[in-house]
Amino acid sequence: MTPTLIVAQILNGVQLGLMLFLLAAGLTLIFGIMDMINLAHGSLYMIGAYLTATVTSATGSFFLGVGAAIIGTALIGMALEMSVLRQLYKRDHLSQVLATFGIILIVNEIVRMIWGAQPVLLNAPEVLSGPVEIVPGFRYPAFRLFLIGVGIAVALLLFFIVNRTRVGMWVRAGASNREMAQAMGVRIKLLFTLIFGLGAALCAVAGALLGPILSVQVGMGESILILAFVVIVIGGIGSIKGALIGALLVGIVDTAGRALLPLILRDLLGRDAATNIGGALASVLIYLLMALVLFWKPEGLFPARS
Amino acid sequence: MTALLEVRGLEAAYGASQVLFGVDLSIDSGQVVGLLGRNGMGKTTTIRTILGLLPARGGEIRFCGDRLNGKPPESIARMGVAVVPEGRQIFPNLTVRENLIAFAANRAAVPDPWTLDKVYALFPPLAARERNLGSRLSGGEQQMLAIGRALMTNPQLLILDEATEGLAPLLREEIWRCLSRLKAAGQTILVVDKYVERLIALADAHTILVRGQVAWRGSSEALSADRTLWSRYLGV
Amino acid sequence: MTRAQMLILGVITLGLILVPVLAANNFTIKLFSRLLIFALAASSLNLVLGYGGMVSFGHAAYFGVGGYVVGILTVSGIASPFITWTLAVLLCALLAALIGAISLRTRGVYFIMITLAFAQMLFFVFVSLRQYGGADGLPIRPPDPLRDGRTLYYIILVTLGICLFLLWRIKESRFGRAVQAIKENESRMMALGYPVFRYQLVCFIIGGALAGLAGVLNANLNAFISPNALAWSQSGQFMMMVILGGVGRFWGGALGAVVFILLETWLGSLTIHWQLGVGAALLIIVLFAPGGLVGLVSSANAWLIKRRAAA
Amino acid sequence: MSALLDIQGLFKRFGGLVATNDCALDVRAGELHALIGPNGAGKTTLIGQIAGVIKPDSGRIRLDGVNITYLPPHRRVRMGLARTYQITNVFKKYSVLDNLALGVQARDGHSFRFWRPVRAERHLWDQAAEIAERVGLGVRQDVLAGALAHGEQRQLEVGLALTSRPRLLLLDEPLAGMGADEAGRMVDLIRRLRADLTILLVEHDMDAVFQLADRISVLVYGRIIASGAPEAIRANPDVQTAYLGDEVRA
Amino acid sequence: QEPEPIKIGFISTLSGPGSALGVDALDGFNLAIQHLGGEMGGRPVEVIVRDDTQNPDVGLQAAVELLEAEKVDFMTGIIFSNIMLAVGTPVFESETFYISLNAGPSQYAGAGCNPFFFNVAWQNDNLHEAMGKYVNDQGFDNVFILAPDYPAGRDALTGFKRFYTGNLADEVYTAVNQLDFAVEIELIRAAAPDAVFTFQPGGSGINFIKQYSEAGLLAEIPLFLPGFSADQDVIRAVGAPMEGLFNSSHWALELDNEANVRFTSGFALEFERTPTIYAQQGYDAAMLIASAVEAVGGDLSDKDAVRAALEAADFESTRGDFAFNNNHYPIQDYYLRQVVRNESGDLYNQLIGVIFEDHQDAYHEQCTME
Ligand SMILES: Nc1ncnc2c1ncn2[C@@H]1O[C@H](COP(=O)(O)OP(=O)(O)OP(=O)(O)O)[C@@H](O)[C@H]1O
Ligand SMILES: Nc1ncnc2c1ncn2[C@@H]1O[C@H](COP(=O)(O)OP(=O)(O)OP(=O)(O)O)[C@@H](O)[C@H]1O
Ligand SMILES: [Mg+2]
Ligand SMILES: [Mg+2]
Repeated sequence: MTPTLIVAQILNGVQLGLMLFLLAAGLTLIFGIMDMINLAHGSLYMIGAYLTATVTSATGSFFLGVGAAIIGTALIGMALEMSVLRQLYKRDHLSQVLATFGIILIVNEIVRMIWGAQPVLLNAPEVLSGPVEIVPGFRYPAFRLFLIGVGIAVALLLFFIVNRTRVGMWVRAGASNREMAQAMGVRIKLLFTLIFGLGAALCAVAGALLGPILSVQVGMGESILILAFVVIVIGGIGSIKGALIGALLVGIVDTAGRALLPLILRDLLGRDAATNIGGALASVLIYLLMALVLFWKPEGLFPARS
Repeated sequence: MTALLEVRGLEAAYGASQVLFGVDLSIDSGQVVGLLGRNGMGKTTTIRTILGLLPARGGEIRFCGDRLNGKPPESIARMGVAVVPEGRQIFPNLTVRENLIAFAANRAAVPDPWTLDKVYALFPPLAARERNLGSRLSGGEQQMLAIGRALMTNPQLLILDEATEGLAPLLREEIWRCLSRLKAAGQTILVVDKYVERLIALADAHTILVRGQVAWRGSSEALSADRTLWSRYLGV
Repeated sequence: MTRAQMLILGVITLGLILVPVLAANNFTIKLFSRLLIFALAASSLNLVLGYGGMVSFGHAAYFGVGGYVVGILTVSGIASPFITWTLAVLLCALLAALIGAISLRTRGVYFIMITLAFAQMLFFVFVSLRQYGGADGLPIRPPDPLRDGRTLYYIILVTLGICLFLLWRIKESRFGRAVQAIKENESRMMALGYPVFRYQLVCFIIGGALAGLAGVLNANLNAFISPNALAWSQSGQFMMMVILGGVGRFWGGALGAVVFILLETWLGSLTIHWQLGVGAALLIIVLFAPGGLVGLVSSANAWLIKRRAAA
Repeated sequence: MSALLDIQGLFKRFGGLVATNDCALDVRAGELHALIGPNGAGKTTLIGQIAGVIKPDSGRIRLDGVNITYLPPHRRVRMGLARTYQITNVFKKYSVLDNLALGVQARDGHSFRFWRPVRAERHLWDQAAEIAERVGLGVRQDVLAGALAHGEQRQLEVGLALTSRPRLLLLDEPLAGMGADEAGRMVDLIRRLRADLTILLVEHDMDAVFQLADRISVLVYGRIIASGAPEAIRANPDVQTAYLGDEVRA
Repeated sequence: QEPEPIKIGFISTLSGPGSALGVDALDGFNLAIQHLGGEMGGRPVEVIVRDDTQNPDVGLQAAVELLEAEKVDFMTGIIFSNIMLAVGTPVFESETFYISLNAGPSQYAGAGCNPFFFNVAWQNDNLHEAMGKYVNDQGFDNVFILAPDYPAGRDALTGFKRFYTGNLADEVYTAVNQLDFAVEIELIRAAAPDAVFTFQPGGSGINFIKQYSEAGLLAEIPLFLPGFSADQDVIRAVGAPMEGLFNSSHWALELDNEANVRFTSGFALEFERTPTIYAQQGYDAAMLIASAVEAVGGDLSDKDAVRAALEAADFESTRGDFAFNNNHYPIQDYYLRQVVRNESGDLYNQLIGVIFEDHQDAYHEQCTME
């Protein structure tokens, strides 16, 4: 392996991690802090991607598309919270799972009725569509670099909001004891709605940024949702820091597994055997990682409360 | 003197079982009132209804002349009512410091408001545990935190529901001293507590509840003079 | 059980016995076979999830492994149901013991996710087993008597009957009550001197073994097994069935499974947008029937009784 | 009298905080030993270590001469140790009798029974009813625990602890939140129990402590600063400055 | 009196990520029924549609229902091989004809071929074989190949290697349903091959092309694909980066025959989009069934007669000449196509030339049809 390949793969791991972080952050906010398992998070991600695609193709500007998607998805998220999800806060996790799974099905079908079953077109903006030469001889896709930048910025912003602002404290207080927070003067309904909007906006950012790399299609939220859950569980629920570390861990382990495992196995077992089991092993790796982390730390790496 | 809090004919219930049957209660500005009664007579329920945590089935609650009935708890809190609730209800996932500063306010623009430093001075153990999560405090420390948290909102009306429960004797005395100082500073307070002697020393007037109804009302002098009240209504 | 409940149970049992006689075609028999198999699988999850309070998101692992044991043994020439079924159930119990022993260190959502992790690992193992069909799955030729839909139906019916009776007894037994109390208040049970971990593990193992048995029946019914049987979506579906039917209600698993499958089948034959209907149904159930369908039935029943008393 | 519970050199740190600091304590068989001390002194932490839910960093705990420092909680229960919680901890959705039956069943030891319906096991229910009677909940047997008044829940809490037929009972603030009459009832209950039990009582209600205790130990900053008969403790100037203040001096 | 309808069971992937393919196949199939005037051999046609949700178990349930409850005369529609393999057993046992409009597993092409199974599309390996031959003929001799780690993926690379004899830069298997190929793309960059061949179905294929282009490799290392990885659905989702890509197919939009003109213009008119091969295969499947029903005069009771009529493949295929091999898989030409822009600037697959003429699959000799 050449050094450039190693650096490129590390960047890939970081980028995959940050990508997952965008989703996991919203999920951990809603799940950890509001104690609500929201499977429909993946649907908001999908809506964000579709809105970006639609507005981008209508206006010709990707960034306009992203902006519109963020606003649109946040509004849809808040509407969803006010109409349905609000009823679920007091319910147990299982009811939340069932109800939000129902929402996934509904949203999928609605999206399919509006946009059709085929994937829709969404490409990276012209300026970012090619590779950039970081140092002579080393090129990396510009859009993925952009993604890394956005991921870091969002992470910093979230850290600040949740850990350093009074709003962050209110949210955490409201999550642990809603009634008492109200009695202390926190306008809890409004607050949760806003937080939900923030989570939805993060989904839209993730959808808009991942859309051009992955494809924009019905059901795109489900598979990635599981990964996002893996991330927040590894990191410890409710912790933005945990989500970030968990996301990076998953990203890097997954990347390393796919990049290195076949090589290692090839040395150990020979080419044929390596291609035979390499794939399965690489797929198992992140689940193995999660199981190991939980075995060692049953509440994840950075549990927010215990 | 105007009545800061005026409760008339208050009725409340948990589901089908009615608990309050027409409670009257009035607190003037600057006054300290004790609410007494045996276990389960409806003291906490009265407080919860005033705070808007439980809907009033009947009667009327007025604060500074405004009707509170039907208002959500957060609005009532923002009008200047703060509570030290039964069972402390500390936010376990906030640190001690965060529990204190998250809700700090001075809406009535009190000239010499409560600050973090003043609360820490009142309860030194809190200062030492500043960065601990609320869930990691001993029972007594949580109680101090609950009082501190309420003071930090600089309320017009402070409600204490069994605020000395679980406190060591020294600290309990400290709380009583603190309440007298608050009173001296003009704070209006509604207190529920089981230490009748201390309450008599502190409060101006008392209301005794029996099964959700007012059984007796009167001044501290009257209560301390008539020991039969104690044994009849309070089981002392 | 009250008299009325006995009566209803009796009528349902009789109806189920008569299904092959009255069925217009094989499809009906197969559909009912399937309903019964999933009723068993969902009931086994209900033991773990509803009574034991352990939200396993990897329950399909046992369902799939049970099926694969039958499949792999059958293609290797060992077709005798006595051997394959016993081995399958034992292996699933063993698997549940292993997974449970590790997973039970965690609680809450962490437990959900670690059970999922193990199921996913197994999923990928079967995907990579190329000699047994890999991702494409493995067609199985069940031994002759089981190839007759009617015979198989009765075998399934009897199996389900036995298992439900077993579950009923377990629920009312000392063990069952201990497990339920652990769900209610774990730290208290520990303080009372219960070895909580052991109880939960045994409950988890029973659930896994029964799910494995359901998987065995399923493989025989479909004459086919694929990694899909242990995919996370299958685990999710089992969970949906239990929640839909009523968590921790004895008939919750069975009723949820039946309604879920019938709803899917029925809506699927009406429109290709059938998922919209299923989604809406789930949402409505959660919002308006917190105890699931069984809860709905019993509160409707209570209301009727009250009204009759009033009249 | 011999020491039923014997603690020596116990340490427990939470981060930088030493919650139990070289603590030594002995509770003699048959006595009611009260443990008092300021808030945050480490009383609950100490009880937790004796019950086995908190693992000490170092030191030794012996019950009747047997080293139990590293035994899991349920094994300690079987050796005759039971506790109540500072915050009421009962099975809220179960009736009083169901609560107690669970406790009786635990002591019975044969809980891996899968077949026989519990309803048919008369002796479980008889014993549960007996304990309900003993803690004064005889007439409230069929009420859901969650619907009991606070004081009654505490009584149930004690009842649950009794189901294991303990030799040593750990009571953590049993009087918390009780009015005068409820407290009086609880004090009576404890007094009755002490006839056949050894009790370690943590309580801030000094009236009750001085009424009930044979011996008192005072815990300050995780360390026992004084131990002895109630009068000696009351008179001890260190205890007065650290804990009692003028409430009891008066 | 109205004669009994011909019942055709259509099981396909109509929801979920793979649904684009199933929906196209169904549209093509329905278009053909419409062109047939809704009848075959004088009998009206009833198409009963079921969604397999890309799950073999669900497909199996649907098949049992269609076979046992609806007693369909023909079955068709399945896109994915794994679902085909699950559904095959009950279909063949009930002696119902299955006309595959896409799935072409090798199991049914060799020793496991079946008198009741007909494939009107291709055998899974064929398009890969064609690409292997083309890449080989073009003189590339250091090719990087990759595919997902499941049977169809492994068959794809085997098929490619059957006709490609040069050196392999590397052979990589990716995860099934993988979405992000950044890792593999860096491996390709590092290996510096002179061409890349990959088979990635559905969404994975779309993503691979996008990411390959974004990494700047499309301009440097040519990418070759089987036809279904570069079809109209993929073009729609990927857009501009597709321009210039080569791919292999058994059919092309501009094939000049009457049936194809009727199909392509009819499809564009009806559905306002350019048809994919799935639509084309759906169309041909319906036409094949119709030809057989006509041949037996609408009387389906004699299964041998129906089989003989199907084997004759006496229908006007949109791909021109069409014949069945002994294993009921097609003997047909395979073309090279390239994605280019038409006059109005839209991307489409242009026919470049023929790679194979009358090509047969590699398994037909093992088929005895017993
Ligand atoms: N959540 C509830 N649901 C049903 N009944 C309740 C609930 N909370 C309290 N009660 C009942 O309402 C009555 C009054 O209770 P409340 O808590 O107001 O009494 P209290 O005077 O504050 O007693 P204490 O001194 O024990 O705190 C009691 O009989 C109690 O059992
Ligand atoms: N899990 C924990 N993590 C960190 N600190 C803790 C933890 N548990 C307790 N503490 C601290 O240890 C000290 C002792 O707590 P403990 O609960 O034992 O006190 P206590 O003597 O029971 O007090 P009280 O009379 O107020 O109940 C307290 O300062 C508390 O903040
Ligand atoms: Mg109260
Ligand atoms: Mg304590």
